[in-house]
Amino acid sequence: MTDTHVAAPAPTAAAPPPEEPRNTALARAALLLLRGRTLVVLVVLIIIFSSISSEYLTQSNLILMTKHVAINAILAIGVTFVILTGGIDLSVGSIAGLASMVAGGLLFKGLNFPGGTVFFSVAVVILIGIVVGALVGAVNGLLITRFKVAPFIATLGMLYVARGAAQLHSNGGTYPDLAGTEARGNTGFGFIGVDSLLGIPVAVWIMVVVAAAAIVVTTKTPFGKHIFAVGGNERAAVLSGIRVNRVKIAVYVISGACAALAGLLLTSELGAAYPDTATTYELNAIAAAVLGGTALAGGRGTIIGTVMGAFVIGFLSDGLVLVGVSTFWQSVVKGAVIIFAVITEQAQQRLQSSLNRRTA
Amino acid sequence: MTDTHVAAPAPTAAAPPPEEPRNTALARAALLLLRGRTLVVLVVLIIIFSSISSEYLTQSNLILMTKHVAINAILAIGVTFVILTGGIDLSVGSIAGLASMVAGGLLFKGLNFPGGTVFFSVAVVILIGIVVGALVGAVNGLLITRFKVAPFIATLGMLYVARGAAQLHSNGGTYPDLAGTEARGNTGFGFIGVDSLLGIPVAVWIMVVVAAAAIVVTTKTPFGKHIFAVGGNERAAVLSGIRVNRVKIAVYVISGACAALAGLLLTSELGAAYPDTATTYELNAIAAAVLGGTALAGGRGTIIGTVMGAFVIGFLSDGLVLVGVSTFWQSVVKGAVIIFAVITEQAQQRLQSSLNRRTA
Amino acid sequence: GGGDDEASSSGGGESAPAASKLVVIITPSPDNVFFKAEQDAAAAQAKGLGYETLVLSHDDDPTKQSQQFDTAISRKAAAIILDNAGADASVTAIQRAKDANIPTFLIDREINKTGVAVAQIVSNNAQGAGLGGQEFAKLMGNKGEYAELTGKPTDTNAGVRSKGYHGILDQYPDLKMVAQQSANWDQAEALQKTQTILQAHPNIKGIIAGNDTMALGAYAAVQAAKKDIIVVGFDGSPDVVSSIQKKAIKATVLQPASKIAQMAVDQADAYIKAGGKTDQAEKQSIDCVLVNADNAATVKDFAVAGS
Amino acid sequence: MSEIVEAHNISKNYGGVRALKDVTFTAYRGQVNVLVGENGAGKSTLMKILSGSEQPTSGEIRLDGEAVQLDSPRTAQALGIGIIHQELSLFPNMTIAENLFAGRELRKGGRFVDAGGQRQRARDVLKRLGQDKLDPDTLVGDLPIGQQQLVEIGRALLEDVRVLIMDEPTSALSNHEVDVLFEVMADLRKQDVTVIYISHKLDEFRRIGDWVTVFRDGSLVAHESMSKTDTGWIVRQMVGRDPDSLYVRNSSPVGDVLLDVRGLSVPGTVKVDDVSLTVRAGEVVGIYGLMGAGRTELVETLMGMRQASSGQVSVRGVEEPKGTVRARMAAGLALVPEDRQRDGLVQTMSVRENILLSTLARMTRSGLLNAGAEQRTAKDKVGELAIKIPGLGALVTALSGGNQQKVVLARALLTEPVVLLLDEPTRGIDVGAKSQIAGLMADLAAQGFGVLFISSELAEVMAMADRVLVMARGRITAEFTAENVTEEALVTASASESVLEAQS
Ligand SMILES: Nc1ncnc2c1ncn2[C@@H]1O[C@H](COP(=O)(O)OP(=O)(O)OP(=O)(O)O)[C@@H](O)[C@H]1O
Ligand SMILES: Nc1ncnc2c1ncn2[C@@H]1O[C@H](COP(=O)(O)OP(=O)(O)OP(=O)(O)O)[C@@H](O)[C@H]1O
Ligand SMILES: [Mg+2]
Ligand SMILES: [Mg+2]
Repeated sequence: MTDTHVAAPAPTAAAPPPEEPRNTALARAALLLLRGRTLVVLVVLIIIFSSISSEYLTQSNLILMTKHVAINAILAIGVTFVILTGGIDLSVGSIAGLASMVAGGLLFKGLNFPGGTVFFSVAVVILIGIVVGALVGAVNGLLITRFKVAPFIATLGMLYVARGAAQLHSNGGTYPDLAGTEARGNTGFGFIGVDSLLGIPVAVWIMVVVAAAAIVVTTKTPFGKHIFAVGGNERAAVLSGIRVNRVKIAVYVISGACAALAGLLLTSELGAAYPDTATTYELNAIAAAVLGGTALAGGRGTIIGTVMGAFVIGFLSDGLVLVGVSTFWQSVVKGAVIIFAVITEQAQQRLQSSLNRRTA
Repeated sequence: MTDTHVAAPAPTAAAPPPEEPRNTALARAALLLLRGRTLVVLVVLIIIFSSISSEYLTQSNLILMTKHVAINAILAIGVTFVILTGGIDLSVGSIAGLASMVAGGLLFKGLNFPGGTVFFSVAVVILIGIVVGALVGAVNGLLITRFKVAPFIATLGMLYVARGAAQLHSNGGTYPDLAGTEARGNTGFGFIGVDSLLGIPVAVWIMVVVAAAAIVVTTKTPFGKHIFAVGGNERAAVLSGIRVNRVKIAVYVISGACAALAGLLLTSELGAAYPDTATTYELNAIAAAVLGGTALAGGRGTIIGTVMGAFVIGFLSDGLVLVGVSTFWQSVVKGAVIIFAVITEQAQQRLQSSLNRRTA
Repeated sequence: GGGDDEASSSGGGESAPAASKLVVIITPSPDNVFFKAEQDAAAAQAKGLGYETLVLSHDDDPTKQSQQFDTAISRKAAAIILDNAGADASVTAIQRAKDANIPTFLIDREINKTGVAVAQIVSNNAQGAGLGGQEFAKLMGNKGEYAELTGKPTDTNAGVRSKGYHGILDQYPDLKMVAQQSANWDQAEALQKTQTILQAHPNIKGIIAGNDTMALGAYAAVQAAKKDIIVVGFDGSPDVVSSIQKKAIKATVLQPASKIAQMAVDQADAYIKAGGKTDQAEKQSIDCVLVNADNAATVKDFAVAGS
Repeated sequence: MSEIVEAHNISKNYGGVRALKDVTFTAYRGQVNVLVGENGAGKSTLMKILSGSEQPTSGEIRLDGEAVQLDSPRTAQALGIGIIHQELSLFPNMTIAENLFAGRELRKGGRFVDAGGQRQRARDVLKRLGQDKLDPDTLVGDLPIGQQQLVEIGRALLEDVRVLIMDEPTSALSNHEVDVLFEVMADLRKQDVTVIYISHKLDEFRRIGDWVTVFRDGSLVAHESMSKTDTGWIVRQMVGRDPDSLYVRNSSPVGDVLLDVRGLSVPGTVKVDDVSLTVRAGEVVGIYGLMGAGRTELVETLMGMRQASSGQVSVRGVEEPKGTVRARMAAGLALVPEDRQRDGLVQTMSVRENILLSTLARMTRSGLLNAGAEQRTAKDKVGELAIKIPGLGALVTALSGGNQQKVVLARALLTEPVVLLLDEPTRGIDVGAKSQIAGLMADLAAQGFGVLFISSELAEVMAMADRVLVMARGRITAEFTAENVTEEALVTASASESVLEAQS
């Protein structure tokens, strides 16, 4: 970002004098505040709730709330990939439900085929669950790239189809006991959703790993840049030799896999798989991404922002429960916070681009 | 701003020679088929279902299904206005619920104020319900125009806020009996949702009137043209002196009012108002609009297409119930039909624009 | 004198939780009157006994319920009164509470495991459905076509009730179920599905619904079709009771919601005061009562006078 | 000669950018007032202020001697000031007639749009612009860019304007269309309409301008009656120095055939029909033609953005059969597109990211991007092409048009092509930048690249190309060398419908 500009050979082509206006420092501070607006909202929430309830800011409650955040954060990270390319994924809740049922079925009754039943180890079951999510994502991607269905509609259709499939998987029933047996070699499913490592729930570790991987992919790899390019200007991406369709399919696969992982965490935590798992969770995931500054038009956003957005939503919901606000008010407050937190977006962008120019 | 242009009275005003290439006729036929693809899907559905059940194609069932369609069609018409400007409205289901509760409350327990209770006539109650919807729509519009909140987020927030408000209105309860009494002068709420005129349900007449009005507004008035202009190129619309913000606010108001009307029809039909009225109906409404050829990017779509889309969804859902398909399969089939019906969109557009060029 | 007992029990406290006075009440959404009645009765009873209350609703989402349990645990509740979100999907959450020394008292719906909750006080859905089925068969004259509206397929009670109905109805060869659809406990959906079912099967004489909201929706459809069709529901909600009085809906099965909720709170109180012991059986089943034109006038707040 | 519009001491800041510095500008009634200046000199900014779509930071505007407040496009319109914007502001989803009347629809019965009336008037206007054959019901999105520009002009003609601002109205027009437009302008002048006209085409505006005003770097540096000036004077004022030769001609020796196209055809509305051509190392080949001739389609097909129905493309003697963008890129082709906003730049990304977009895979170390290599590579290219930027991390949209063009060029060059395809590389950029681009093309040729560029300007194509191909209706209709090319021959060949055997 520095001194790379080149004076034009013309003698009069004076370089624009980089005189920094007086009020830049102030603007910079304001920008920092706004860019971290999700953080600001989060801090405000924490202050409010902890002043109402002394339980809110205890270590155990913070860990607990973070665990609750983990599931939405993982969903939202996947969705962020999609939104960065300018798409949308409404099917993540249903994919989570489907993956949950597939894994639950494998643990509970195994894989039946003529002649017998196989039980897979927990690791394999989790892998299969994630692959199922990735495959559904791939179907989304194909519908969108090959058949040119608008992402909103393709994934809306998939919302119904995957949910229906989840229900059909058990004919509407629940797989009640996923503890597994030693004999079948499939115990230990509780690890990802129930257990802790070093005092932190495994689900939180998983969120951290997923977020770290997503940050690296989006910011440090060519694929990541391609995602931003596709979202920023698809035609320019094509002309730059980027395989736009592949990038798009890949982001829906990532989103599907993340959704499946979130579904499995939920299922592990509950110890049971039921077909309605994660119904309407797509809205919270998208809300987290947008709260975190991801532009629905594509090309702009960060994983860390999304995670912050998930924290805002989770800490808000849990706080409202903790202090005993009625369900109905919870709904109202949640909607209002979502809107309010985004109102500042525009302000941030204006400031941002004016600063960009100034430092020019 | 009218007759000011400088006509060039060139005497050679020859009409453009409409020479039509050989294969245009064929292409035209294909286009007609594709443009009417919603119609084709509808006809196919009707053929399939009526071959399974002889009850499907009876006059009374057609009337009934059309009545069921009416509610979604009215919601979808409102949403179409929004989508044409390039926006989206996720709050219509909640607005329908809120209007339903407001009207239900007024009919059931009247308006309480210190010193007494007033009961309004049914017409006034309906008007108030619609005004409430329009006001919520106006708030959406203001959030989007003044506070620059993305439509997806503003209306997602409103989805929660309005639903919470509906629940708070009765503290979660149902207003069970909306028949009114002579003494209070508020009987007759059943008219819009239950009664028929000339053998056709009043709700269907209302849908016809709303659709006709919407067609006239979108195709014949300056406001309608402005809607398409805003959706087609917002910056150009600003430069053309179109009051873009006003147009946007107006479409959300229309959408809110339509949603409220749909909620009132549902409530009238049920004879009871409960806060969960029309939950998730927004998805069906958006699906109807897109099925009918409205582009989510804005600027392209027709009311008649939207109504056709609502017919497809309604006739499909009712058909599946009529022939006794299980709930789970209903979900799968619905999703698949939505995706499938939209797949052809791309083909249509290519053909369309190539034809336009030819005849240009 | 409860305060003294409380102090002594926590003073001697081996297994009893800390001196918390918080009872957490978790139910499905109160926008169904039935659950509202439950919530209100439990909260009033607990307050009467000197407890603080935290009333939550899980909206039939086990995940949300699980998170609410976490909250109850981190707030060190004295007891949890729960109308659960899923017979299987609720078990781990209740176990977690137990591990944290917080007793859970189930109301209205059972879970598929014993030894986790302290009590499972439920209305006997199977028995109630039997009553409803019998009344429906009687009203139908033991013959004719009927349709069934079932609840949310993923909800256990939907299955139990449907089974209970059929345990009776299937004994009559002339009673013929011509359509069965889920209306997801929802009133509007019940209305539209009933209308469509009536199209397919115009000779239907009766509709039996898995709960009262669906019965109300079905009745609205019947009314609109200007037909004379027997509608029977389940719950005993005030709206249906008053409809029965108007000779519209024919019968419903009243679950003593308020009574169950009060019992649960009383037992929780006793358990806490006894330092973590109970003399009640875990599974307690409270019979449902049939409500029809004969006794509708005596029903108030999910209770029949004199029963 | 009376002043009609006076802008007094106008300054305009965009954040830290001072687009206009204390400019005092006058336009005379019933005259054609020409504005020239380098890219980013502030011409469009002043016009936006005069037409009410931007507000000055300070200064005053007078109309007929009276101070006016132009707070919106509507206000300006009401005062009789109309504008044709530099960037097309049309509605691709609406018909020509609807576009012409957007925002000021003709009404019928007070409430309804008078569609018939609009159509009739639209036909009149189109006829006036020499487009009798265009159906007013055609969707604007289906028109080629030149005709879109005519629609944009048509919009302004419909108004009862006293002052008509035209910001580069001819950038996409063919010579014939420019002639028609100038007739219209002459007409307007007779009706005492004041025209403010911005253009980069020196030869063109000299034909019709009465006054010329030169902008440089946000300031007004000269204002003179056209008759008292000559091209040299104008260029001197613009760039602040004496013009050397404007265009640098390539004079490098010609080597092997690098690009060999045989019988290439592309079906579609604008066809490419059996096109064969070659480009050699060290050669600059121009393609001249009118709009809609199919030149863009040709280069897009070469680049793999469109599917050819038949024909072969060989690069360095090797046929490339796959026809995808990546395959053609790997073979050694690179395209700098015509519409850089639409096809060239990723507006949400920085200068560095835009430069490196095609070659990110080379900047990695064990799969991860190497920031050092990125910085170095981008910096080198910026230096090489003398791109004026505030910083590599700045958003690419913060650059002026010419520099944005160079960013796209930098990206293309990084793919290590052997043949560069440049589609209208000089459209909409100032003389200084133009001569730089010409110099660049010559340099590239000297380094052994093959260069194939498209141009719609006779003077330019004649000055810069070693060989000129002419396209009409999807075919190559003529080929000239630099020595035997004449304006007449080019115009004739570009208007021809059949292939002329005009090989020379
Ligand atoms: N909306 C804007 N925000 C920030 N800077 C702007 C904006 N519009 C123009 N500028 C800057 O103002 C300066 C003048 O731009 P302007 O468009 O007036 O130039 P111009 O003379 O019309 O150039 P061209 O010949 O390329 O059209 C440029 O440096 C440009 O980057
Ligand atoms: N007569 C026409 N009718 C419809 N569309 C056209 C017509 N002419 C061109 N187009 C479209 O306009 C775009 C511009 O490319 P065009 O074919 O005009 O190429 P060109 O010869 O490079 O001309 P120029 O670049 O000068 O506009 C293309 O995408 C093409 O599809
Ligand atoms: Mg300009
Ligand atoms: Mg071109």
